[in-house]
Amino acid sequence: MTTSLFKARAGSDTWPWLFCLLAVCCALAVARPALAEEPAAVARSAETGAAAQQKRQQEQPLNNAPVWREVRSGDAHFTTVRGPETGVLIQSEGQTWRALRNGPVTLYGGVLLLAVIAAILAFYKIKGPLTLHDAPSGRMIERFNRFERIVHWGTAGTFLILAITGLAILFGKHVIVPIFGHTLFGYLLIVGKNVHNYVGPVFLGFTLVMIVMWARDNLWHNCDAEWIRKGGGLATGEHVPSGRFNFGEKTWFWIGVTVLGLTVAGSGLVLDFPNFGQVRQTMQTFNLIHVIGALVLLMLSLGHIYMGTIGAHGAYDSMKTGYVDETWARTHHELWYKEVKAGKPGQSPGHAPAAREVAP
Amino acid sequence: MNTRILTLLAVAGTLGLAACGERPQIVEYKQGQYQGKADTRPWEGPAFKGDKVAWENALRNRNQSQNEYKRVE
Amino acid sequence: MARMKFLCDAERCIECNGCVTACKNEHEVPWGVNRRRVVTMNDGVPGERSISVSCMHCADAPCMAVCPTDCFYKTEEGVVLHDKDLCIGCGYCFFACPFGAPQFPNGPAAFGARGKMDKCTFCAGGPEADGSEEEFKKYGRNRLSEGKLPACAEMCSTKALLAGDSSVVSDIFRDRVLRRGKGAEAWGWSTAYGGGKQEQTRERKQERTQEQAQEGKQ
Amino acid sequence: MLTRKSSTAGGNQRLRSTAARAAQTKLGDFARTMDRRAFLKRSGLVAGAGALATQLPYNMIGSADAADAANPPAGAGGTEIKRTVCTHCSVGCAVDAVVKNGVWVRQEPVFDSPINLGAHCAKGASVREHGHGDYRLKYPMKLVDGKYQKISWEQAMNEVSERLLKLRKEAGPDSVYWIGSSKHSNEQAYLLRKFVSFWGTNNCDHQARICHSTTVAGVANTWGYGAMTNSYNDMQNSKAMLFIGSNAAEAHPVSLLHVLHGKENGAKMIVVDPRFTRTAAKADIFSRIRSGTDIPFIWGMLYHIFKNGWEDKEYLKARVHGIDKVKEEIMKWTPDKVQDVTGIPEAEVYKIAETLAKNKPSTVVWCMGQTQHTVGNANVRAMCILQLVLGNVGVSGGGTNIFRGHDNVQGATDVGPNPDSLPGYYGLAAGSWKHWCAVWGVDYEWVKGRYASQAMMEKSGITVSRWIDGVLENNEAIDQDSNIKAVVYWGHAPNSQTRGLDMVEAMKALDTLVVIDPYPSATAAMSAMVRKEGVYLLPACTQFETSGSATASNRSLQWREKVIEPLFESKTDHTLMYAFAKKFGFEQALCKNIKVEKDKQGWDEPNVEDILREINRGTWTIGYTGQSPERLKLHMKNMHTFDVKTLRAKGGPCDGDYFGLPWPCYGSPELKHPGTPNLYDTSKHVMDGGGNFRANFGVEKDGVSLLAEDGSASKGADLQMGYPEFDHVLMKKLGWWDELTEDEKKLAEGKNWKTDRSGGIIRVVMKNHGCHPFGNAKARAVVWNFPDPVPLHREPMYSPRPDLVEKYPQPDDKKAFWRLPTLYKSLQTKVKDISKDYPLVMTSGRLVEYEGGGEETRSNPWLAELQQEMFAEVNPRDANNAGFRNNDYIWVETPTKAKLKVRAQVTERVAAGTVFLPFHFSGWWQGKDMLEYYPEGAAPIVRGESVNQATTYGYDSVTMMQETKTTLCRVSKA
Repeated sequence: MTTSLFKARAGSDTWPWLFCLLAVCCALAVARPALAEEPAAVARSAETGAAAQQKRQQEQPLNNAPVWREVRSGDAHFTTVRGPETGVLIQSEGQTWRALRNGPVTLYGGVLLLAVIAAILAFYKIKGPLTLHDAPSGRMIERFNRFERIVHWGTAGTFLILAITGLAILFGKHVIVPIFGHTLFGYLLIVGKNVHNYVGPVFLGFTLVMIVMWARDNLWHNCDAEWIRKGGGLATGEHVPSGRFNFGEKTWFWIGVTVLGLTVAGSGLVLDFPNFGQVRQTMQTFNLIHVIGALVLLMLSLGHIYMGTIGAHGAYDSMKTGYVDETWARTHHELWYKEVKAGKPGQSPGHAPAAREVAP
Repeated sequence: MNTRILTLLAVAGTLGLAACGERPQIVEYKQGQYQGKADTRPWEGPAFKGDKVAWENALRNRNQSQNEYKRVE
Repeated sequence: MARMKFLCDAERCIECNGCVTACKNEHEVPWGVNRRRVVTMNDGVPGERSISVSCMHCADAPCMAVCPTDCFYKTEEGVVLHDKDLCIGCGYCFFACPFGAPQFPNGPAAFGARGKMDKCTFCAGGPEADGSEEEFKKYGRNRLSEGKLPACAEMCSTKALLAGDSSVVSDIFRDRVLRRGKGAEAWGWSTAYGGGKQEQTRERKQERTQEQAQEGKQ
Repeated sequence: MLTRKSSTAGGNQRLRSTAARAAQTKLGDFARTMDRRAFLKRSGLVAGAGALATQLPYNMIGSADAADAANPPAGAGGTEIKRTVCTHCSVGCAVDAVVKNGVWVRQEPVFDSPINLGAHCAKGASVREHGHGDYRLKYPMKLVDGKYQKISWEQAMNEVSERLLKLRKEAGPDSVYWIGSSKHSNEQAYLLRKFVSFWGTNNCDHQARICHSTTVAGVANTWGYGAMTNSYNDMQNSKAMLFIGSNAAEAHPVSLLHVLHGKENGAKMIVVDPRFTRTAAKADIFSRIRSGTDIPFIWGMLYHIFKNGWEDKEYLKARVHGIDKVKEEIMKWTPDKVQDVTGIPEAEVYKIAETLAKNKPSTVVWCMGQTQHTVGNANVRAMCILQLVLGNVGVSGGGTNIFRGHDNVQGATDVGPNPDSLPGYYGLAAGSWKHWCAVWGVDYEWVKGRYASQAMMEKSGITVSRWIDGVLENNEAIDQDSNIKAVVYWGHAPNSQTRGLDMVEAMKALDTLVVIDPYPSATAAMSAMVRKEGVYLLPACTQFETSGSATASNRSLQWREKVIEPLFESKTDHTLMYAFAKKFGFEQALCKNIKVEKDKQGWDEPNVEDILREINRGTWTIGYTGQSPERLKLHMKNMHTFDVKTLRAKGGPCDGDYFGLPWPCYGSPELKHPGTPNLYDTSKHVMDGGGNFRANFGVEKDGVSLLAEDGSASKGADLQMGYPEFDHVLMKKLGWWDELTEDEKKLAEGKNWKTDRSGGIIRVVMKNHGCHPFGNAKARAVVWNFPDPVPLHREPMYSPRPDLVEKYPQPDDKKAFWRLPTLYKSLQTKVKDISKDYPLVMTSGRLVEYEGGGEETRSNPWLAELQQEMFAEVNPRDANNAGFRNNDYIWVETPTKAKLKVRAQVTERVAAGTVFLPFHFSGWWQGKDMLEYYPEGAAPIVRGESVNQATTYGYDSVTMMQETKTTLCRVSKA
């Protein structure tokens, strides 16, 4: 089992697929009881309602069975008290939500998160970082302009804030409370929750800009096929030519940033603005989507962070300064390097990359 | 060697963590067992000053006021 | 003694909202927060039944289970209380609660700024010293520590709402049911006091079979 | 489960309910928000510090003075417990008020009270708000150039009294109309009647006119006293109960404690109403009746009762007069006719009749659904006849349980400002005046001099339901010198009277309008809308800021302790009466036998206990004589000694007394009469609260004796036959005269039991001989002094059935009826076919959260939150026809051309063809919020259209009760 796990993680940015699969499984687990519940619910609704009670009352005074069934239907009844769903007597979905959130989501989410961290560390230990085969040329070319960097770090920063506060909300009482105690944790989380709620929409903003900004560079390119075939060369150390972004990065961009980022941010909005009249059931569903999505996103991001920092030499500098060494560019993104050298414009929105001499 | 140890560690960690699911922070209610946090108990307030029996009696009496049959018959 | 429970007798509840205002009065609950509410089913047609509902102080309280800061606790009398200092206003308890008991002073506000959760305390205050001003300002009055029961039940116009020691409450209710001859359903009890999760599901199943059996007989 | 909502497999019903739920929650955020601040907060437009502050733990507690209200440790110094009684309805629920340093901090249930056993409805559970009174009228105000301005009490008293005295001089005393209140204590209500008499007019009235005046007149004329015969508690003894025109669950919620207890023990509960009310929800049988067809329904039941021989023949023979004549009318109402007119199927009528006849004792309950009709007096008499035929009157568990409205409407009716009577139903005859002048210790001639003439002194005044016509009617057409030129609204809401459109016209035409009330009330807003000056608002205290007695519907008196000192600059009503009397120059006469003390601000305050003692000394007719303040206070202290079912004390200091000494409590307090729990109950000795029907209508009619048959006297009476009421002549004839003491003889000589101020006749008759001082006669099924001696069905003025109007028309118009010309047949004929344009029946009623005009309760945030908008209940069929949906704004229009903008509540509560509106709202006028017309800071929290803006013309042919329950309207989407 362990070996296959590691085999699957051959490509730096492919192994998160596995987690996507797991997420789907989780989603199915959510859906399954619901599907099972459906026919029963339908059968019940047929016999509920005033008419049934009226009939029952006539036949057997004081037999309120239809009313009691209706209580559990989750339908809204009459009440003079105003507020969200005040007319609902019992909403049983809350129990399901609680079971899923406190059960599999917290458990497997936590386990997997730790497992991913462990796996990455192990990978680092075993394989070490990707290094340049040739010596740096000392000539720098611009890989990310200022705007791109602002957007990236904006997204990354808000993401990290959200991740930390979000993890505290989900795992805090298991992990932090035993260390800090209730009071300190409570106060920290009051801040944390507000930060999470107000930073969330900012993250969405950055994410949207990022998607627009880099969508073009992340489109399918023929060279991607070879990259996939060779598993990115991660295991072999062979360098596979790729465009501005290699397929691993593209995967992160589409699955991580675009799909999961938007899912998590979007579901977050549903939870963040309950003032638009969402019912509890909606918010429960979106909470699960949010939490599962966020966990998967977090796991993917760990891979991305690894590759962007200690996983690949020079990658961090490219986002920090915006410039990469020509050797680095040739090694990792050969096609892009050639294009830049050829002066082909339009590699990044609005700015043609320009070469620059920088002391090594 | 290194790899094996790490693998084992990872497996052990994973299994070990499997117990961290829903830690039932408040277990099922059990009669007579205080499961709460620091809070004075109702009979420890200024009114009863710790006299639990008196408090229970007061409550029992009070409870019967909700039963009009006690007054009517 | 004293496992505290609420019971609403639907044969008696007339939707007068006395419990709602009694609670508002006793705890100075602000506009928009209703620790208790009365819901009427089949409104305006024969078969109409009203039920007063608030926090039921569940045996296996979902609010406690999902609270991110673990701000809830349960007293020896089975009353579910919470610590407002720890509450972050996330609304999870509201998602989880079957009865819609948790209330938020700001309502469903933008950016989730709901404010500190407020709910029925079974008139038992909070973690602060019993009868202190601090406790009153955060949670309302602590009637239990005065040897009194919740104001809503004590003031119920038809004594439909019962509150107190579960054995006394069920005795009172059973007595009435015997007089009526039928209709023993204690509203919400299986949901609230069904015990652990498994027990709860089992009980619900039992109820359903009982219902079906009853219907079969008819 | 989590995905169930998105699934469509559940079918239409599930989809609908989901949509409804979604719609509901949406509304919670948009349509329902109250103020701008709340809206901004919710929409997230207020961020930063404000948003953060709301997340502090303390923001829970709303009230600004919550800190003062902090929980005092039990038994700590500085807190007092004051026992008072809820001021919202006639059940009389006791309340323990916890007062700390003069602030009303808490409210505790009084489990000891045999009436409510600690129970409260929404209103009772929130009376402590009166201790805050945030929306009260806080100081005297005056309308200056269309805006209310604060003035001093001195200026207010000077200006008001100058204006009134000027009118008195120029237009006579009848030019001022005094509207008293059923929310006054007995003492205040009594003092107001006295005050008005010394002013020199009978133009005074109060809420009883428009709630149960027809009951009082109809029932009193049937058997003696016009009040609830039994008690709420006694309904526990009933085996069947018929609620007709009563929504007790919402209007008298705590009464349901006794009703449902009775039901639990086997009583059958029947509700007959045009609307499926909360009371109907608890009933075993519910029948939907067409509004305004009570008599055909009752006759329909009696038809079956007579047909099947279920009537109590012996009872009818021994104790009822004229039933044969009534039976003739009844037998005309064959089941098919009944079904056609009432809309109730024959089988249902039969079933109800059978249930009542076979489950005896059975009782009937009615409220304004019966009384507020042009045939109100006949409706209630038909109910009495039903109970007589079943032999249910004078029986525990039986009787006519007439639930009254306001907390002290019974007391105010008994001793308060009635236009047709001095306190105690003495009437206005010269003899009555002389009796009361003697009690008051004033010269009869002086009082006569205060009036325009002796004729005006003995002529009933204009009623509150018609004061507007007293202003607007041509002077030649009215039966007094001048039109009404000034109105003093002393604790009465204007929106409880019909024809609101005409009322603003009348307000416009007045010279002076004075509001004396804890709340500015809609009077302030309505008048500011049409006037520039001449309106004065004087802040009065609530009953929690003074002490005094109040009479619950079951005739029990309860003593209220003063809970708090008057709030703001408000004054108690009796203090104000004295202050005005001073200005008018008759304060000496007003308080001749009443001690006057200084209050904390140095105002003269008549002693409340002394006023009650004066009532005790004069009100012999209805037995308000035994309830001394001392006895009442003793009862309040020893509530726990009273039995809940019988209301009788078992041992203790009140041993043998009935709780609150329900009137009649005959004789002086020293006689120790226990009060009368159930009227006309022959199974008890008169000194145990027994009795029999009153001999009030002579001893014979058309050669037939009216006295009861032999053997139908109260238990242990020396006279076991019918006998007339006692006077000095009869006493002497019977040889009982010498049992009076010499002092008593002096006062009793030439007097009857009602005017014998010594109480000697009563003492001897009751204590020594076990007889009833008011005689022993038969109840009258035929009330020959009424326009319809036998109750006849008459279609409402505005009827949806033109065919029936022809068959059952209104009587002819009246020329001078309570001083005013009154239309009946001419108007009905004119509007006979108006149902073509206004096809829906419009009816009104109560909500549990509000009371009366609603100013007080709509200003109470705890209640206001529960009913935030005026609405109309419309059947889905009518709503679909008119093209609107639930929660839409709609227009309700009536033939008066009034238009009400209200929320639609589309519901099955009302049948197709009927629209129901609650009557507690005011503060909107024809679709417009009147906020700007209220004095600043004193507008009620919840404002809405008043249904009575739109109600139509129509008055009872005996008491001038207004028709509110049956008129016509149409609805359309706004």
